[in-house]
Amino acid sequence: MSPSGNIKLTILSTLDNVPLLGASINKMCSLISMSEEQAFQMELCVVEACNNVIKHAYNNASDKEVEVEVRFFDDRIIFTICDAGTRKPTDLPHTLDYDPQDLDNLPEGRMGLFLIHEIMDEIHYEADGSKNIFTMTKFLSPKP
Amino acid sequence: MSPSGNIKLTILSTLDNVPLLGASINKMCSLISMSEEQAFQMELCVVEACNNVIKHAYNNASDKEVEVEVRFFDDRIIFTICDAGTRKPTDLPHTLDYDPQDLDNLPEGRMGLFLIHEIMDEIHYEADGSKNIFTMTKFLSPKP
Amino acid sequence: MNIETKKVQDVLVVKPAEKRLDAKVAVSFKEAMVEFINTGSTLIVLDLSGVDFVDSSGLGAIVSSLKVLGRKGDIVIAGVGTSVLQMFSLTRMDKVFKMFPTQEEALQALSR
Amino acid sequence: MNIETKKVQDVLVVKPAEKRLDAKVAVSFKEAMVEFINTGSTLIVLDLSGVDFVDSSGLGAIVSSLKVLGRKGDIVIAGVGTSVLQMFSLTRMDKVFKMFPTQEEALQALSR
Ligand SMILES: Nc1ncnc2c1ncn2[C@@H]1O[C@H](COP(=O)(O)OP(=O)(O)O)[C@@H](O)[C@H]1O
Ligand SMILES: Nc1ncnc2c1ncn2[C@@H]1O[C@H](COP(=O)(O)OP(=O)(O)O)[C@@H](O)[C@H]1O
Repeated sequence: MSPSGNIKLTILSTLDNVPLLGASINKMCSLISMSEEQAFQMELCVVEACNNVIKHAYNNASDKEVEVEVRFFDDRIIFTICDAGTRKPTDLPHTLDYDPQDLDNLPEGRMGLFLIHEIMDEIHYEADGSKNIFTMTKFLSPKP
Repeated sequence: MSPSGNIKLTILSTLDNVPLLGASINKMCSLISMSEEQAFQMELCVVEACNNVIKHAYNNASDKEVEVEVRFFDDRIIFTICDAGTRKPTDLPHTLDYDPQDLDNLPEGRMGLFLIHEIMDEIHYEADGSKNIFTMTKFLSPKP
Repeated sequence: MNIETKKVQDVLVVKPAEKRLDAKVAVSFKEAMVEFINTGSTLIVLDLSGVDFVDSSGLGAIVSSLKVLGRKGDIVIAGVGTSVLQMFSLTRMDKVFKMFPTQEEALQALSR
Repeated sequence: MNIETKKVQDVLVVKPAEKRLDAKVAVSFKEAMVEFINTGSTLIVLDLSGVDFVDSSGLGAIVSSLKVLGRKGDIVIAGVGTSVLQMFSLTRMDKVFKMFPTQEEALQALSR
């Protein structure tokens, strides 16, 4: 299985650069004929993962690298996000349970991991001490 | 002068990957409120420069790296295209003179450098033996 | 962050003038909303027709503003496109906020 | 490369079914055009309404096709959007090819 397209996007770890990443992902997904909705979802997951790297793995230091590799296959897209920050704790919750009527307890955060798990088909996290590698896979519906 | 956004896009040197680059550039330019026309022109110049690197500097070898760095400033965008292939000859012509009525002599190629020179405001090429660096600058009209 | 506002009778219309309501601007967006609330606005139409991307931080800032306002008023959402709408539905925030296709329809609903 | 064709009386309508007519597909596009010409098509409407990006290699392939056809017929262009139009005007190829907003208008002009 060889990819039909492959690109690596690298930014320094500031939230200013994340929109550049997001816009790129969105348009590349449109290019391979994803719907506007699906392209948004791909953009959202990459943005959430990169925001997490910047805020949590790098603790908002702005001089570190965040690398996003995108591999397009006929039947899937694989996103790989690499950082050299602190390792993500295992077993982070990624559910979003709340009562929409209960104003005081509406969630104001912790929605990023939930969204990623909701949208993506496969998720994998690997930390080898010097590098953290987060992989998200989305399967594509067969072309008509 | 510090950039308001900065991203590096890296591909392997096959024409299959150039559309991914192009789409990314286009959407990032729209993001900073360039018109559709201008965003197309930026995409076109980066695509032409990368096609040239793949076809001429790398002689169509498909396992080399092409790196495009994009730096956004308030008053300009700077694109830097790096390759490790053969150096570009100096004094390449970049004009496009022809008679539209003279069918037999219409240009079928050699339009890429012309377009880059026509569209961009500043162009710079530097080769240090191991690396070729092509820099294109476009000034932005001040925001209203 | 660039935000346009206008007062229509009792209602404050808040329209972010940027394409993205994301982690980069979430804090300053929330500060602006809290300021509107603290200076007496209790009925707010948040017009997102100019916004084509909201991430979880941007959405969190909207929810947060609603919690600051509490039960003494309401924030309703107007003009969301396909992408932003998905953000509300994926998180079920479309059950928390009343959503209207246009600013006008939102204003009408609030002045009833 | 994916190309749709249809015959309308004497005229062949050629519609690339891909978003980009670029270096990646220029060679196979030209081969297809040469095949159409060699099998007797002399009046061709190239409908670019589905194409939103053309680079110099794609444009070169179109010009090249016209030169293969020579003076025994014509290739006219239909349905270009803002971006593709610029490609023709920047290179002055809008002085070489007749351009029409729609396929229908191009067909009408060629059947006169
Ligand atoms: N890449 C990461 N490295 C370290 N911690 C992380 C990372 N991603 C997420 N986390 C932790 O998981 C929590 C939940 O993440 P998320 O759902 O994205 O919400 P938020 O970032 O808004 O808190 C974060 O608050 C953080 O503690
Ligand atoms: N990066 C490069 N390295 C080496 N030679 C180049 C490079 N870019 C352009 N050239 C030379 O300049 C010529 C003109 O380039 P261009 O105008 O882009 O047209 P084309 O690539 O279609 O021939 C090419 O044919 C090639 O000989």
